[in-house]
Amino acid sequence: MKMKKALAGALLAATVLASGGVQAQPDKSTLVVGQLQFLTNFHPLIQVNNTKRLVVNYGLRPITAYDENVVNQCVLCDQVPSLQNGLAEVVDNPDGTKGMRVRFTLKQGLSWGDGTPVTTKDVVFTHKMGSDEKIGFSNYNPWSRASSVEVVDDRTFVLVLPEVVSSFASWDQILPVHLEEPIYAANPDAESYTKQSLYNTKPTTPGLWNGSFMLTDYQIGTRLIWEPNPHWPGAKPGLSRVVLSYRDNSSALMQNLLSGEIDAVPVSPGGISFSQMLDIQGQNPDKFSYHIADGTNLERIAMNLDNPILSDVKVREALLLSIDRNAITEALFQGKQMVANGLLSNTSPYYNNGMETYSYDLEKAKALLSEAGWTPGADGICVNGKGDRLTLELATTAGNQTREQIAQVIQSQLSEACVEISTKFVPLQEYNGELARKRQFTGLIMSSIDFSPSTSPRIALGSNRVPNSENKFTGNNFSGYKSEAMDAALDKFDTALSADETKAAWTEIQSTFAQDLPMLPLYFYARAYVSVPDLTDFRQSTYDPLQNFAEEWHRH
Amino acid sequence: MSNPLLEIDRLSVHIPMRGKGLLSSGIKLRAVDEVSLTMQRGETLAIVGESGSGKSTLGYVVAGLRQQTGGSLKITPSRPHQNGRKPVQIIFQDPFSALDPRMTVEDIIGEPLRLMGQDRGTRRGRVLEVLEQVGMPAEAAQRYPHQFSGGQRQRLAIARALIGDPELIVADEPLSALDVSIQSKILNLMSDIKERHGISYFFISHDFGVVRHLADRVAVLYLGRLMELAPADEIFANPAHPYTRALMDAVPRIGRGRRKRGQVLKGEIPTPLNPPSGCVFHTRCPRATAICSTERPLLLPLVSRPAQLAACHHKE
Amino acid sequence: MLRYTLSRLSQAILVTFVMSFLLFMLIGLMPGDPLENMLEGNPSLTPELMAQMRELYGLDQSVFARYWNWLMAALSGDLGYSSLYFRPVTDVLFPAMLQTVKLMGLTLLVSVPLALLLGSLAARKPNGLIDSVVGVFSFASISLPNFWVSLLLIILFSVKLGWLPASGTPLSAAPSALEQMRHMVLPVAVLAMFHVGPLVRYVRASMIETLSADFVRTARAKGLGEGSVMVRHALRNALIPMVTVLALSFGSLFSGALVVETIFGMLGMGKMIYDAIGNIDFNLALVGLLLATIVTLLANLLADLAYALLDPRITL
Amino acid sequence: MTDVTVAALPAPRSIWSLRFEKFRGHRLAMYSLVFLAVLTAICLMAWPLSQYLGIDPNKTNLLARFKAPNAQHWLGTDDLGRDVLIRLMYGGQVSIAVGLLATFLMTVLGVAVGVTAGFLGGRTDAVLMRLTDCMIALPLIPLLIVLGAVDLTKLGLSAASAGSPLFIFLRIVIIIALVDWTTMARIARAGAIQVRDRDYVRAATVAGAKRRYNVLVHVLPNISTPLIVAATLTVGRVILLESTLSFLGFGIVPPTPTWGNMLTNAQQLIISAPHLAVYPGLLIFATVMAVNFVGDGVRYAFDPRAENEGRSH
Repeated sequence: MKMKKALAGALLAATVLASGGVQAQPDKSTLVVGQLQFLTNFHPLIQVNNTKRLVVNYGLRPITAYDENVVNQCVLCDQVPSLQNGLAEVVDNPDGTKGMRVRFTLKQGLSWGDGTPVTTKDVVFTHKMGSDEKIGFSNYNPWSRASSVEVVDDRTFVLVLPEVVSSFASWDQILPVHLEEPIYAANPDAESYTKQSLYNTKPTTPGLWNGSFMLTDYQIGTRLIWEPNPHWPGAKPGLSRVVLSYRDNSSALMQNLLSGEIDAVPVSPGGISFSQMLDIQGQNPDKFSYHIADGTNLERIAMNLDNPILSDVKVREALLLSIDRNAITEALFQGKQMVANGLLSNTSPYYNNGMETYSYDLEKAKALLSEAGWTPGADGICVNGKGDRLTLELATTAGNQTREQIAQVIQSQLSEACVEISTKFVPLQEYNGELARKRQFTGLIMSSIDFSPSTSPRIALGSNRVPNSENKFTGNNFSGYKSEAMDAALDKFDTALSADETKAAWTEIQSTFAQDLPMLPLYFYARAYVSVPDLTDFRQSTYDPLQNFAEEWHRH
Repeated sequence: MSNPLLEIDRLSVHIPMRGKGLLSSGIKLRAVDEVSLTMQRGETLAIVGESGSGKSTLGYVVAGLRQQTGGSLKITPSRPHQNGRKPVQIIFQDPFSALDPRMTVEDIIGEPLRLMGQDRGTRRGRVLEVLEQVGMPAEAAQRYPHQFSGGQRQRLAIARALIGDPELIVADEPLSALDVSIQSKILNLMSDIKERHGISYFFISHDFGVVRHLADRVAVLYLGRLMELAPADEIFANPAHPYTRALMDAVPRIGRGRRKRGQVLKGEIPTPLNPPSGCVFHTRCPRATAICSTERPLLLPLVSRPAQLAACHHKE
Repeated sequence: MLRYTLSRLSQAILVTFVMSFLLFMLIGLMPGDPLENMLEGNPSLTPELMAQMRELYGLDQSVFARYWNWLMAALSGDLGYSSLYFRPVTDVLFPAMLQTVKLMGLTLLVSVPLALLLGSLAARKPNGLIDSVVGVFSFASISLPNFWVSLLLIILFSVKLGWLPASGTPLSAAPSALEQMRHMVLPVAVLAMFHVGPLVRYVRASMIETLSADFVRTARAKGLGEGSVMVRHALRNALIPMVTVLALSFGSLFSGALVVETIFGMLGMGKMIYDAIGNIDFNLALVGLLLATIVTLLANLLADLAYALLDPRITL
Repeated sequence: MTDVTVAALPAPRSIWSLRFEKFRGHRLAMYSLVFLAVLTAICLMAWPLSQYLGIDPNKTNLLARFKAPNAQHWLGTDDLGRDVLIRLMYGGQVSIAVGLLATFLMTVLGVAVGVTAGFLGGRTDAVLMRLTDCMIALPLIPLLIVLGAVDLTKLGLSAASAGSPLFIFLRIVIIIALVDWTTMARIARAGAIQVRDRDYVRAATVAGAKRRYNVLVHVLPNISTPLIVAATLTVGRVILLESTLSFLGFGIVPPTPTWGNMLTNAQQLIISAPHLAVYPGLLIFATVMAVNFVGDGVRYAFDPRAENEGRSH
């Protein structure tokens, strides 16, 4: 008898627990966003990566940002400076070179979360820290481009640039002088400043945030909670709470999305993979909204050009010809992420239609290899006259299933062209540090690089951007590519102030790239986001994080 | 006869007791305390005593299984023992633990020869030979120990002791685990072997009945000390030490029915960790006087029978 | 008892130090360089500055010197900084510990009564039908890959049926008790399923033993009902040493918790260690592992003490 | 002189045949043994079968992803168009090989430690047993993860050999053996202590046997029974540990298939191909369960209490 009662009780409890899920009404004022990779540190301008950009912009806005039409827009300022509107001008420096002066006015009523107004003092402070080499900001649009800030009044300032740069109108977030200055003064180096910054010691301090939301609660490794900033002068946020819920891997995110635990999830980086999104879309076309836009983030393979095998351009061409990139994107992404022919996608206004492209051609690849002295040996792997085997290591980040899949496909496809590939999946930290930045890879490494409208392709192609101790291991020219023609084209690009000049420079850069193939371009990541269908006014931009418009989001 | 086969001079085995933890507690267990003995070739010496008297420990020292902590022990074989041949072998009480259950009888018995480095072929003939000597059929060679009874196993153990052609066999209560009917058979076998091979037995027992059949001389141990040492005939006729007498009265004998009523030992044997002062037996001795608790008696011959030695202040 | 406790405690402390050194060495063998991981992404770091920092943090010293420095700092309460979460290690550690305690506690609440129930049912008729079913069940329990079971349960209950959340952590800042429970159902179910197998076997064996004991027969003879005999006598007797078994299962329970926490995305100790190792967070990995070791050692110590305390046959 | 008749002796019969007979009586164990034998045979067929079907287990084919079972791909294909069956078979080879090899290694290690401790006794015993207790106290999986993360190039190994599939395989075998030898050590020690004081060892010592001889000739064969039982049960645990480790990404890495890392992959595909999560897990479960049943059968067969052989004095 007792048994039966206990059993009945257990059943009842189970029913209650289970029905809790079925009956729970979705809370329309809250948006739960699933994310991968909890922030290593909360400081918005130190150790910045794509994942951090997806988060920080809810609460801290850049001065300017690109909108969904790739047009630079003011976020904190009144008007975007340009040569046409006179807010930016080219001036002569005392030493005879050319420089620039760029004038900004902060929006009326901008305020930190604690009610302190955002003023030019904050700009001056941020510029000071951003130019301090010991602090080491790593934001996308470096403050070090400006040599000084001239304060006009509380809201207006002029940035003085010692060189003419095309990215003069793009500037990132500013920091609250009233909170961070005393900490900066007491901790003048990166190590201790980052540890002591309020962004890390007490990130829920309202005065740290000037966006439409501010961080009100967090649990390490688990979640961040953003709630409206009462002092935000813009539109009142449509959601009363955004919860960023962190999961370990993309399949956990997918499970949580399907079980209704989370309402939205970004698609790689920082979320589920593109192919997982396609899986969900295939099975639940109506259950979610799928926001997809072209992106500028390029997946590519850098090659160590110091390796004698890879220093031969014929081998590099053969490698690219033997990878069936069309088949890869068709199979894994239903063709919705574009094959890359170079640094820019075919839809970019700056795309060079005249350059050489390399579509899959195994026969041509084999011919090129034999021209380069590589002929198939007994086991099908090529050897050269000296008896060396054509074997290369392909390293990429561990835990990213799409990358691991593609690496295995490339391994398999290159073996058809007599190239032996060994794959290696390393933790992200090790990949970024030792492998890429220290150039400790011997063959190929696969990762992505983003060319924003304001970023110069020099970071990946300039001969002075090969990471070494001289440039303090900055730069993303991991291949070690050095070309005078490319350097000249890059110089033109960096000083171009009109769209025509920029386009001409881009054309030259793309042609040279296609001839030299310092990297193997694979495909462009699309910008994608999966959300519950009732999320509206959701703007998706090509380059800058969509959180810049988070106050516009509503659920109905 | 020139010199004795075995000479034991003031031999002691003191075992330090381990305390809790890793430190020694400083207390010593006196298992054997200053025992002196000699054994002639061909002689069978019986060591008698209650359990805990140290007789097995003494036997282990003679067999080389244990190191003495004091005194000396000397074995003088009559033949030179080369190629690792050992002059001493041993037989144990428990025939089940004495034979490795994983080995065939041939391997068990041949083990001493194997240890001398003889190959299997050479060993086989010798194994069959000793099997026959102990009254076991040749077919036994290929069997495993669990297929034999206790008495049969004891025969196999004897065979193993014999095969290396020893001069002295330490027999540690070889009969006490066997049924009475089997005991006499093994006893006959042992005395038979003794006669045929001229082997000496260092025969450890608590049973005077058994001892009487086999022993030439008898040594009585109590708490690690030698109480009496005498030719078998004399000791059975006239035990000089009260302990010897008590033992004889307490033990049932083969074929003699029930034990004789009379002097029976009182109380338990004291702990060898803390033996009584003076004569160690005084706590249980019916004849004990004041001197017994203070002065240790020496092992001295009786006046009337010089071959009979006893350590007692009040010898009979 | 006190002496025994102190001796065991001092041993445990010694072991902890030895383990801390071994783990320190092991963690040092993980890929990468602690300093570079800490400063990764700081573009303004010159080699000179790196060398300075290296000296400042003593990374140029021998492993022993570094261990000593670490140990001194740790003993004074400075457990270092987590490079993964950019917080002092302790800030990350305590919430994680709480999470794991919760998970393991709930698991015990499920697995112990279940084991008692199943074990008793099986013990009522050894080799009967229920016993066979329970036997197969306990075999399945120790044979099931817990990560696979987690996956299947998620596919069924979260993805297909949508009854239960696929994660172990509620989203809101102040979740209701019901919400918390709902999130714990699947993780606890998996962990309990994995933990209960060995327990059932233990309960069954010990129940069979006590049921055949004299006092139980007496109780039956007195006419007590079967249920009453089971609960009052047999079960209670089986319960006492169960404490030991539970404490000894701590290590494997913790291992299971690591897998479950990882799959259900709960930031407990196990997942924290897993993340720390995967992301080369030297300090966090070291402290997490050491803490897990210490707690397991303590559990074992308590098991020994409880056993000694509860079992009258062991005297201290 | 001969007073024992040959006829009185039972026919010579090895203890093994008796045990096998008992083992056969344990039905679950018998079925499990057959299952394992068939499974091993099938896994070993991977190469010939792939030749016959014209399949390369690591060759990706993006045009044939998630194919349903067909004449060429009997269990269909996975997310990269690789044959699921062949990969499962290769994965089985890895799992079984790791299970057997690691068990063998840890038996050697455990016996070395246990017999040394048990036979020498005293302080050596105390130290070794403390060490064993420490190892038992450690939570296995976290420790295995650390060992799996160790960068072998820091130990002076070349990057190329540290990354080779054979080395990764051996590394798993070694680290599992390194952390899980304690059960064996305890059993070996208990056995060694028992055998050490047996009279047959004493008799051998009197006949001139040295320690080495006694360990090899007397101790090892006599402690083999509990060791065989424990080893059988260990194989199951090792297979489970390996798959857990590979699942967590610290074990054997792709493209070498194992049941564990195939599940990692399947975890990502539970929407598009939930069946891919079923096969490897089911195989791990069935294999480990079968091994455990066999272990139970061996235990039963070897249990002296269940032995009919009477001992009469």
